[in-house]
Amino acid sequence: MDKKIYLDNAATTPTRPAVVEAMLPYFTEFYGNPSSVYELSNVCKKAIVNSRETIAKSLGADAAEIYFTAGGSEADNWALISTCEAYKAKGNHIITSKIEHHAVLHTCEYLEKNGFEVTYVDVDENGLIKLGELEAAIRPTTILISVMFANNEIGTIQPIKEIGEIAKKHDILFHTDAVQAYGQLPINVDEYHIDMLSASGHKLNGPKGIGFLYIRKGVKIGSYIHGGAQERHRRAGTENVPGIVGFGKAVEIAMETMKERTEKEVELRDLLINRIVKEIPYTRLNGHRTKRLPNNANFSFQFIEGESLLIMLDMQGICGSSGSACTSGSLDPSHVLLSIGLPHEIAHGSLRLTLSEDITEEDINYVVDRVKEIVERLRSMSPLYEDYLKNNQNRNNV
Amino acid sequence: MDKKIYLDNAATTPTRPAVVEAMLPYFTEFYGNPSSVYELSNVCKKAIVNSRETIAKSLGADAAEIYFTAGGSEADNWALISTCEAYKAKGNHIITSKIEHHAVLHTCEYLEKNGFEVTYVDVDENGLIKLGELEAAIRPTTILISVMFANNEIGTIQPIKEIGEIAKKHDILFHTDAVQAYGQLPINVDEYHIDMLSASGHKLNGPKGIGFLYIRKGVKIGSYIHGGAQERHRRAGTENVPGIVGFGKAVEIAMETMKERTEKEVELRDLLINRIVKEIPYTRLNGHRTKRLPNNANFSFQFIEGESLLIMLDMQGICGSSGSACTSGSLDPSHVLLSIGLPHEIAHGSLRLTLSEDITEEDINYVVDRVKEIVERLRSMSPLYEDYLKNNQNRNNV
Amino acid sequence: MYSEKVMDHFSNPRNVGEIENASGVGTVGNAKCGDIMRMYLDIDDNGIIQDCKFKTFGCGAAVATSSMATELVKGKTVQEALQVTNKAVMNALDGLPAVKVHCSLLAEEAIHAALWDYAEKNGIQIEGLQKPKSDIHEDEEVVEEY
Ligand SMILES: Cc1ncc(COP(=O)(O)O)c(C=O)c1O
Ligand SMILES: Cc1ncc(COP(=O)(O)O)c(C=O)c1O
Ligand code: FES
Ligand code: FES
Repeated sequence: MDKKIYLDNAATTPTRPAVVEAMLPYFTEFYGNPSSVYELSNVCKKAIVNSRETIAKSLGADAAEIYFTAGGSEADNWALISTCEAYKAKGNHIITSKIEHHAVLHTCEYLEKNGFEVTYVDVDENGLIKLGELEAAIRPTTILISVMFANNEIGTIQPIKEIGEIAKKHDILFHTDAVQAYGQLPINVDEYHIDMLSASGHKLNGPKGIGFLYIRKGVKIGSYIHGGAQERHRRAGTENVPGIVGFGKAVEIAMETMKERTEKEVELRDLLINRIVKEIPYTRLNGHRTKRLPNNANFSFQFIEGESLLIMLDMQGICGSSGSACTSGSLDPSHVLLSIGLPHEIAHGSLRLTLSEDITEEDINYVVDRVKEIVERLRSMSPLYEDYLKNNQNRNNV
Repeated sequence: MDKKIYLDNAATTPTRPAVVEAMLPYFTEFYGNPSSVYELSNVCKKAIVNSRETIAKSLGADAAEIYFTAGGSEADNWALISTCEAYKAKGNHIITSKIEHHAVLHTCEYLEKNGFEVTYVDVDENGLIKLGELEAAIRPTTILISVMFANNEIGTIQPIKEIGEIAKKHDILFHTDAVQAYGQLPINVDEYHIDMLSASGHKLNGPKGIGFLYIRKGVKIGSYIHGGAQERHRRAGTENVPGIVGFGKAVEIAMETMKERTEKEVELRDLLINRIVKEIPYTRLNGHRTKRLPNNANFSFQFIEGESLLIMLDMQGICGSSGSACTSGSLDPSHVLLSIGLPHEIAHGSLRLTLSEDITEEDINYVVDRVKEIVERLRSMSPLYEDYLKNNQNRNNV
Repeated sequence: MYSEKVMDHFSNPRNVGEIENASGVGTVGNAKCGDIMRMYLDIDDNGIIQDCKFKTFGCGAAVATSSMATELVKGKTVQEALQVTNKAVMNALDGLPAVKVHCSLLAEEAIHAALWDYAEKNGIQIEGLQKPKSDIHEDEEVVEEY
């Protein structure tokens, strides 16, 4: 199979050649430990400063508010756990949504085991958080609201500004997991009243193993990784200089190209959505029709199971993902799909396709044609479809 | 300045070209998320399995006992904090040494703030832990002993086997920070009774931002980074595939070359030590004379201050480091040098030179000559030296 | 992730479909991941399985084990078919990833369910066959990968 259409950019992205190029000298030539005194390290120090500034600028933040981490998960853990530790004198309650990434949800579960209380606010059938429920959940002991900027599975974009305003009104810290949104949507931490924000390099064509947490000046959280004095004493560990440089470069390019890139993606995404929903019966689009990430499409096909669908797509050179229990390792279907109200067996037949700027109209048409064939084939093998047809026939015969 | 003699390999090392080579395809070609279903990800999955096996083999461990982290600091934090959490029903006491890396010491301080008790065992004038004191510190509530394999500043190698035996005898978990030792000394986790071991890629010519924690089967610690199901549910976050691949390659080479490389380093290290101690007056070697890392030399030059020394060395193309307060960011001289009994003003004038296989005898002789000149020059500028000479003269005149 | 044999049976599943007026039909579900398998048997007067077809709603492993199971029971006697365990199916497929072992139970149970249906329809008892559960779940150990 020579054709390869990579439609799993929400899982991870290829690192841009220009990013790798930017990183390379920092492996073998400018390898110094940035904490050292000699000249060799100054180059590294400066490179880190540059990346930090590029990133800060992209968010309307100050360079001193960006702290590099090993990825989005660490940033989420840090924001939640260290906030709880730092503000526990004020209260022990945090609010989040039911459709957060596991890096937030499992951290919340950990916090619950350690004496904190968590309210998981519902979302509607499009995956939008219920703002009224969110505000009603606020208690005098609430110290943190954490709601993701955009969802990794169904792509729904949350009303971040409104959430930020609620948080501000009640004087509660607001963290957002922007791992999916960063690089796809314009974000301004002041405009949205964001106090902390997580991001990850490999989701925007940067390297894996690098991320950051934005921490607004004045937020008094401690370290999560204790040790050396790196990152203004807030995150220990020898700096991943090539990773930081690559992340900076990726952000620079992502910001420059955002408008053009996402406009093209939206167009092709809509072609994909329209064709699939129209041409394949018993299919639904998951997530909000318009308030969704430019590159995200997520469907449920009744009567079939996602893993089988993925493998068959792979045989046709198409890479996608699914919220099916069979692909999750945990044997539960996606909590996100269940939260927007899908029954188990429909959540099973879900397919997420996430585009990149490299995808063409031809690719999309090829993909739709293949999906159609495969869904048909899998339905012809499905006992659920058989039952459905029989029941329907009976009904028609009555 | 064209000459460059890099003698700060304990701070970090250049990434080997062969390591970069091994990593490259995983940025742009095999970029898939290892958790995905399609074929593209299988390559990544397999690459991770390979690295894990290489590393496991190097320690006499099982592949399932190796968990990748973002570096040595994260591994240390994980080992200490999660052990305390998991075993707190058994007790709240841990034992460590006074000369651990900050990744251990500051984590211990964090634990002390959270209800745990820590005994910091003394070391002797060579930096060797006092085994009697260690065993005497054991209480019924002791759940963990954490002692570094070899010290990052003075290079002293601890009696790890003996410590492991003490831990085993008392049924206490034993963690060792082997960030400096790994790749320089043969380590077998069974022989040394090690239950957990931390290591970091960039100390052995691997990439920065990757490390691992060895966790013996049966040690029931939870995650430190909560979230996705990566690393057998124990360490969340999309795997840093290029980092893991590079680390594996670096370990492979380090193990193959260990004997030859370290024999050469020991020889040149000893030349360095012998010449410096003999040719520069008022100088002492810090750390044990023989029980020390093959590549480590650490001196104190009376009457001078380390940062000045480092800058002057840098002007001659020599990269080294110091335990001087002026280079530490914290304005305290190295806790390690104080722990082996150096007075503040002598700790100030310390110089650590850590070799690599690329260093030649010519380099060493060049370095010694430059150090001699610079120490002389700085002493001629030092009021302490002036006082000393005057006092001595007075004494001689009496 | 899957062996070549699994991929072969997944991409070209044998004996997919229905049998009209089958001698026995069994449908089982796996409570663990919500998947469903249906097996049709055509059994002649001598108790020999002449034909076998399946439909499956499940992962790659579930499809491949169904396909392999139909191959294995075809031409066998009812008694012999009882020996087609999930382990036998897995072996015939050159193994399954640890997280997919439970899928192979669907195949075994579906055969049993179809045989039970056949026995009930014909008022006979098959030695060694127990009434199948409609939901499969077993206390399998979480086998560690890597
Ligand atoms: C002994 C020791 N432990 C831990 C660390 C921390 O490792 P890293 O900087 O890779 O997090 C280092 C080096 O900085 C070290 O020398
Ligand atoms: C919304 C969201 N949050 C957090 C993460 C975790 O990021 P990482 O895997 O880089 O740690 C991801 C991706 O995996 C994500 O999509
Ligand atoms: S049938 Fe669901 S995991 Fe195999
Ligand atoms: S004299 Fe300047 S930091 Fe010590």
